[in-house]
Amino acid sequence: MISQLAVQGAQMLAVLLLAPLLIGFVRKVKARLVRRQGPSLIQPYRDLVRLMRKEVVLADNASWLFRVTPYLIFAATWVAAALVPTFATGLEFSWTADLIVIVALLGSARFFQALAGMDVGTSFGGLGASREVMIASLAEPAMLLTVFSLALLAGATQLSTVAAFMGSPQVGLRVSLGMSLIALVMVAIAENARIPVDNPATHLELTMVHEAMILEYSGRHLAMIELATFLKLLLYMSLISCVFLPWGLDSGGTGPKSLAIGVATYLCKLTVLAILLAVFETAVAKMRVFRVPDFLGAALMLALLGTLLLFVSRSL
Amino acid sequence: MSGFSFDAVAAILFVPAGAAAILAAMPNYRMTATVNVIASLLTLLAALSLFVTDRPAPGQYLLVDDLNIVFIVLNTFVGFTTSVFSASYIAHELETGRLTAPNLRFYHAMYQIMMFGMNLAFVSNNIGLMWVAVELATLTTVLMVGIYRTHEALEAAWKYFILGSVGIALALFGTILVYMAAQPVVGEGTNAMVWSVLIEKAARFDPALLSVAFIFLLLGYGTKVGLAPLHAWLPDAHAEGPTPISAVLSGLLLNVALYAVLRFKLLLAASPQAIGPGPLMVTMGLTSLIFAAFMLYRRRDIKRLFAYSSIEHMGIIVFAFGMGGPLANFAGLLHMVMHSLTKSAIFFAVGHIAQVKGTQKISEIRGLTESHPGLGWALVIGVVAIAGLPPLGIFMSEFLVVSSTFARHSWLAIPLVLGLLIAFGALLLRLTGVAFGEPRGGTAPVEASYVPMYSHLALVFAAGIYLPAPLVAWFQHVAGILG
Amino acid sequence: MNGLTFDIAHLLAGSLVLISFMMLYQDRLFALINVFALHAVVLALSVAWQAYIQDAHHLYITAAIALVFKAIVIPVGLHRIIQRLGIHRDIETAVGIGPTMLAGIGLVTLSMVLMLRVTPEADPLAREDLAFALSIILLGLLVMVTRRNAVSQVVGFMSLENGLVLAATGAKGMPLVVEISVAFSILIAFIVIGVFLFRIRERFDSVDIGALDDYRGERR
Amino acid sequence: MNSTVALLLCGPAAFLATTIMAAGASRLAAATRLVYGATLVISAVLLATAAGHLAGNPGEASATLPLGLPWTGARFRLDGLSAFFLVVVNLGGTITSLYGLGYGRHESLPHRVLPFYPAFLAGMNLVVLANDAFSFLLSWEFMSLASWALVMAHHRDEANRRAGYIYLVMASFGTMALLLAFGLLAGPAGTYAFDAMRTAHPGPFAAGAVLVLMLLGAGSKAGLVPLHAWLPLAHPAAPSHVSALMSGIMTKVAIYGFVRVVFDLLGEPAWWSGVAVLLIGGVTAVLGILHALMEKDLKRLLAYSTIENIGVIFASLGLALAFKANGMPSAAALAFTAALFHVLNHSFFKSLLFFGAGAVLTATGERDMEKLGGLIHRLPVTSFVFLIGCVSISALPPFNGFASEWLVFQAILRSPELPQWGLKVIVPAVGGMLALSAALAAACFVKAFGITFLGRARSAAVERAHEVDRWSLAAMAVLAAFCLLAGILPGFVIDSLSTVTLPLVGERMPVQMAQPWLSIVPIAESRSSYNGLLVFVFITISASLAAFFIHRFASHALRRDIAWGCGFPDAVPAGQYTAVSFAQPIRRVFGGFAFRSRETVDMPAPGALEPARLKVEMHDVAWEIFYQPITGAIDFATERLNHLQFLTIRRYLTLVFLYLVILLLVLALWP
Repeated sequence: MISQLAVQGAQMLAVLLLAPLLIGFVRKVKARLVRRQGPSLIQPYRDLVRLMRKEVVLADNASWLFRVTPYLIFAATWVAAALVPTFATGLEFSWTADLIVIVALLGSARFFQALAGMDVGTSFGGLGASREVMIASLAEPAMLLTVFSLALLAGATQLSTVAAFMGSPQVGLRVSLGMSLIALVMVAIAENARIPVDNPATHLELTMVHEAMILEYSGRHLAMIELATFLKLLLYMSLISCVFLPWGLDSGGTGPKSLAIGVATYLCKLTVLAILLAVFETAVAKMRVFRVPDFLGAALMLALLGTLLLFVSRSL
Repeated sequence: MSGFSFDAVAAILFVPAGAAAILAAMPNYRMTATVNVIASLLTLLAALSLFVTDRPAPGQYLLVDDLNIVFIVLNTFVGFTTSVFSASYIAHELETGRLTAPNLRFYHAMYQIMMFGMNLAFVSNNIGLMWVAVELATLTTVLMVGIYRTHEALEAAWKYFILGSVGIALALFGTILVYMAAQPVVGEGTNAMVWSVLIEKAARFDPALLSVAFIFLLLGYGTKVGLAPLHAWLPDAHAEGPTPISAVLSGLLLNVALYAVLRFKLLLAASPQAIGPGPLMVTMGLTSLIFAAFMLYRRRDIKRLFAYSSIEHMGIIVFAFGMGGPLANFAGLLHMVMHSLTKSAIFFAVGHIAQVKGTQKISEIRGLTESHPGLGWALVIGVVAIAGLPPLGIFMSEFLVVSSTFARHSWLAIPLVLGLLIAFGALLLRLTGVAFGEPRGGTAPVEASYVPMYSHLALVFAAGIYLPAPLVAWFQHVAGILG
Repeated sequence: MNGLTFDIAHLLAGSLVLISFMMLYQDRLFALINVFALHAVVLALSVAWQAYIQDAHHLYITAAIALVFKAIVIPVGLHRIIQRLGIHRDIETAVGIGPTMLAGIGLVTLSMVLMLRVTPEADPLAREDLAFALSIILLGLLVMVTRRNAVSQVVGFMSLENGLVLAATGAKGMPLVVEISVAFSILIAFIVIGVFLFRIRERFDSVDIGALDDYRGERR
Repeated sequence: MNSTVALLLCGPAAFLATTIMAAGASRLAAATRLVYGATLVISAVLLATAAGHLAGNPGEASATLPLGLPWTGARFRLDGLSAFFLVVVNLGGTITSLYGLGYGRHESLPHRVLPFYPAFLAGMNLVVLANDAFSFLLSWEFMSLASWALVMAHHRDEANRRAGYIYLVMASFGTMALLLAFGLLAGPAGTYAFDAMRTAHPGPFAAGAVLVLMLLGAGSKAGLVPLHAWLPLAHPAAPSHVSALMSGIMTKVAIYGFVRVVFDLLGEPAWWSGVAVLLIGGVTAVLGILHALMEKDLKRLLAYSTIENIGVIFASLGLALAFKANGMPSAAALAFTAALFHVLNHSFFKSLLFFGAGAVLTATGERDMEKLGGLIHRLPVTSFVFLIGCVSISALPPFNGFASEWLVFQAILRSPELPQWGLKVIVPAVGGMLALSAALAAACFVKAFGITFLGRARSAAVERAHEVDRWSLAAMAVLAAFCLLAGILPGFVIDSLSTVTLPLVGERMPVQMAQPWLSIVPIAESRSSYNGLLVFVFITISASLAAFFIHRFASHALRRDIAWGCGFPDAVPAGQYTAVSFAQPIRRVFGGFAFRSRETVDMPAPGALEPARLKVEMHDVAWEIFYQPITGAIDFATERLNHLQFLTIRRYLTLVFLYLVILLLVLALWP
């Protein structure tokens, strides 16, 4: 019991600490790919700390909602991230929520972010919010359908169960799995505002989505939101890794050795995924906002196709 | 005892006749109105006394049985309330000078003669006598429709008169044919025209001859019922005559003709080889219903609007009786009673409305519920009732008709329902315009007689949620008779 | 019954139908009225004959009414009206004579077929009477619907009603015949008076509904 | 005569008495308080009774009054289903009356609202209690009539009159459909009592016909596409608390009618009935929310979102049907519970949102979102509870909307066990539709709240706005609390629903309150579980932790300054995103097929002075496909037939003559 709690807490802290590092790593790799030196790996931590120290400049008519939102976003994202098995399944509180809930938690984070974007009443906030919800309105169903197909395979939406199942030999190589993997990746890219859907580094108002919503934020508020963004990326990566690369996961309470293995493998997975992401981002160019629906529509179709295939193959 | 009860029947006939004579002689119009009311009241009481007293044995000319007692009581009751309404209505007409005192004397006398004719038609046990009575009632109403002497009133009266006369002729030929059919069995003489005799022996009549007879009777009396395509006289007669007459036409005269049709339907039903009257009546009923439903949309004269709705409801009733069976017949009877009460109530309201607004054009009447709440809400309730919405009486009958029809012949229920919906749409459209919105037209306070219309509506409402057991048993019995 | 009585009754009834045809043929008012007078006379004869063979004496009254009222009074009255209204020159058929005649023949056949089919066991006299009566009624209606002019429509209606009287008298021992014929005479009187009083020249066809609409806003 | 039922029947009677009193006294100053107070008490009593029955579960009780159809009598019956819907109805009634106590004072024409409001409540209660076809339809139509009168309350407005007209016509269309359905169930003998219908099982064809007719009848009242046309017109037209009743409660009564007939009276369903209901539900959900997204009138937006939720409910009812037809009671129980749970939830947050809209209306006199904005500063409390309503209806944890949608998804995940291929293909597609509609709902309510309450004021009316009275605030707060409670303690609701599901689908969901930490486990913990309470706790804890740390270690400095307007010094409020522009990206994505929408920009030549214009044209496809042809046909027919009013007497005579000849011919040719 205690050890379980410890593991749980450890994981929560781990994700919190790991997230900025991951971002730093991605940036570093990207920089190197384009032959730049790039900031150091711990630059994100520095940024956060500096933001914490800075004063907050608040728009005149910003309401209480504007000030509460960062904490809500952070909390929702953190809880969601904590529920995804990183290096160990069967954690103490894993049953509080399943995949659907995780999706929904991210959804509520987005909900409040969009509201905050509209609170100040500049055109950018509205622009970002409206584009964000448009993207979300396609990304969420795609995500849910992916969840469906996983759940149909594993017979559960419970992430630990799913992970355990995917680790077990009875999953052969399946077309539908491939489809949902691709769909999930596309959704992940969209959700994390990465190229080609959005550019995390841009500040050209007309092209940006996520940045436009948080344009008015500064200081500690911005720090919270940034941290939440980092967490989100980590969350998706660990999700993909624990579902599609379910090797070396500690199944809970099997002693420090397997835990160590779990941690090690987890870190390797993250590295691989980060590098892949970086390569992908440097390889492709950002697309126009109104191409995004086609992109996500493709994801949606893929996910639906995967689910349908499963439904049909179930009866064979 | 039986002697007294015969007096009851006699009273039903002679009170109106006598009153007519007196009224024709009276100079003072206020008096005539009162006398008219009193006479109608007396007739009503006489009719009611039929319940308590035992009935006379059917004679050669007169008959009181379960079927016609419904009609008699309804007839005298609506006759009475209408006379009350007409008292206040006519007073106003006199002030505005549309009618003169001599007109009035004539009007009231005619009113009583008409009541006499209708009562006679109901109690007559002799198909010849019944024919004469119906003709009498028709002629009197013709004269009253034309009473305003305006161009269009004369038009309407004339149209009514000609079409009515042809109807009368056809009905007479049908009657003769029935006699011909009966004569070989019953033997010559009056007996071959006595209803109670005919119905006993009908099984042995020549079915083919009866069938031809029925066609003529259906067309002849159907003209009076206002079934499409024989309806042409009805809308104009309703629209151009004095409103009390419109109320009486819709509420009573149509029933008289309907009663005649029913009598002969029984006769035909009694002889199995003859053509079934059902299909004919169902067809005519549906035709009238759907036709009237469509016609409701383009009406601009409020009285013509409700005249067409009368055609529609007659269609429903004839349809129900044509369907036959305990449920449908029960529904038909109920619907007939409810329609008489509701429609006359509506005409009471419309009459006053037309008086205060000084027009019958629907487009010039707006926002009644605001300018004249009493009349406006009465109209709303009336239309809601006539459109067959609960908790008012007509809903129950329509409920029974539609559901039983759908269970028996689904494909018949579809046009029925469509017709009802189309008619509903039209009525509600007009009601929305008239009763709501920015008030328009005269806003003068009205000295209306609310008692008749609201008492009718109260009855309809009560019947919608509660039918007293004896009434039900009685209706069911009559429905049984109707087969 | 012996053949003679039957033949005479048959002859009279048949000639009534014939005269109805003649009416269909007329297109001038005066001629039409004269033919109708003839119609009434023949009707009176046949009613009288019925009264004789059924020895039902009240029928003589009917015959008398027919003779006096329809054969004399009404035609004269109508002549007056026509002169008063100055419409004696009107050609007033709405449908051509030829089609009308054809329709009339069709109607007569229809009524024959119908009546002879449905009255197999009624006594032959009654059958004939009924068949003829029906055809007269239908022809009368035909006159009414093919004529534009009020007067000629009155005539049509009256011939229709002659058919009724014929049927009524043909029906053995039918009560109320007299009353009915009286009632009808009153009815017709009303109509004639109506035509006369309201100056209804051509009310039947060119009824001034337009005016009606203007007053009552019924026009779309 | 069972005492509980007797008590429950006294309720409507009391309502009607209130109606009469209101009709008499409606012009008095105190009338408002009197009426709403009375209805508050009455519905509270009814609520307590029904809830007691639902909790105590003493089986069913019935009573017969010598009213209505003579040989059937007015029969009433109280079982789990009706008890649950009584709770829904009277909970709504109670809180709406509470709201009315305050809101009613701003009513300009009380004498056109007060008499009909109790009648409306009475009608809804009676529908749920009725146990024979006649009383059911009578109460049903009475309900429609009362609500119609309420829609017509502000009758001087042309739009309201039109709304009322379309509403009542559609309502009586629905009644006719129900009437036919009952006709089939009753059979030629006319056994209109529900008990008799229950025992008599109609043939497959009749059963199918009944299902279709119920979809038409109940569906038109509930607002299924394409029968929804009246709903977005009528619901907003009524005074806001009545809109809340119509949208939040009356649509549920319609669902009760559907469930009562299809699940209870009709016996065993056919598997394809599930397909039909599922498809209609899914399509309704998506189209409803898309319409809502395009709206800029706050109350119309809420009405359209009602359509979406009805779609969700029907979809999961369809699932329940499919499971029931295939003999999978446990799965059926899951889907059915999900549906009922969503019924309850929607009644909560939709009433809450309409109350909020009413409050905005009273404070600013505006329903058009383009003229609102920045109200969060003027109406702090209202905006807070409205926000909670938005979060709940957007199906976000830990609020109640999410709990029920989660159950629906769980039910969908049971569907691969279904044998029929049709269902196999349909169900995931519908699942996708529901997911899509959930996401769009979130977008829609970001817009609703963001445009109305956030940003800067778009009109002077907003500047003058003041927080509304206590009664209204209390009512809204209560509902907000319910939304949270139902969200974090869903197990309680689910367990109390077992009384309903057991008799109707022959199974119940496993007991939830026994689970550790009050989490809900529809099938098995290894499979899926959700614990709203813990999620709530975690979020609160971590949020406050974060806040604490920030407070402890980060700087507190804060400066107010003007917002960054891309270099423009003082951005005017008009420069904000509007409702329409907010919806533009989504319109670009979905508008093409949903509304056949087209955008045309006419950009003036460089140097030209006239402004550039963006024209957007959108079509209500359902209206154009289904309604315009009908009206066109009627118009054509009336046009043609109307000539018959203007014939001459000779022509009329010809008609009679021809009719006679035809009949005679028929007779002559009769064999």
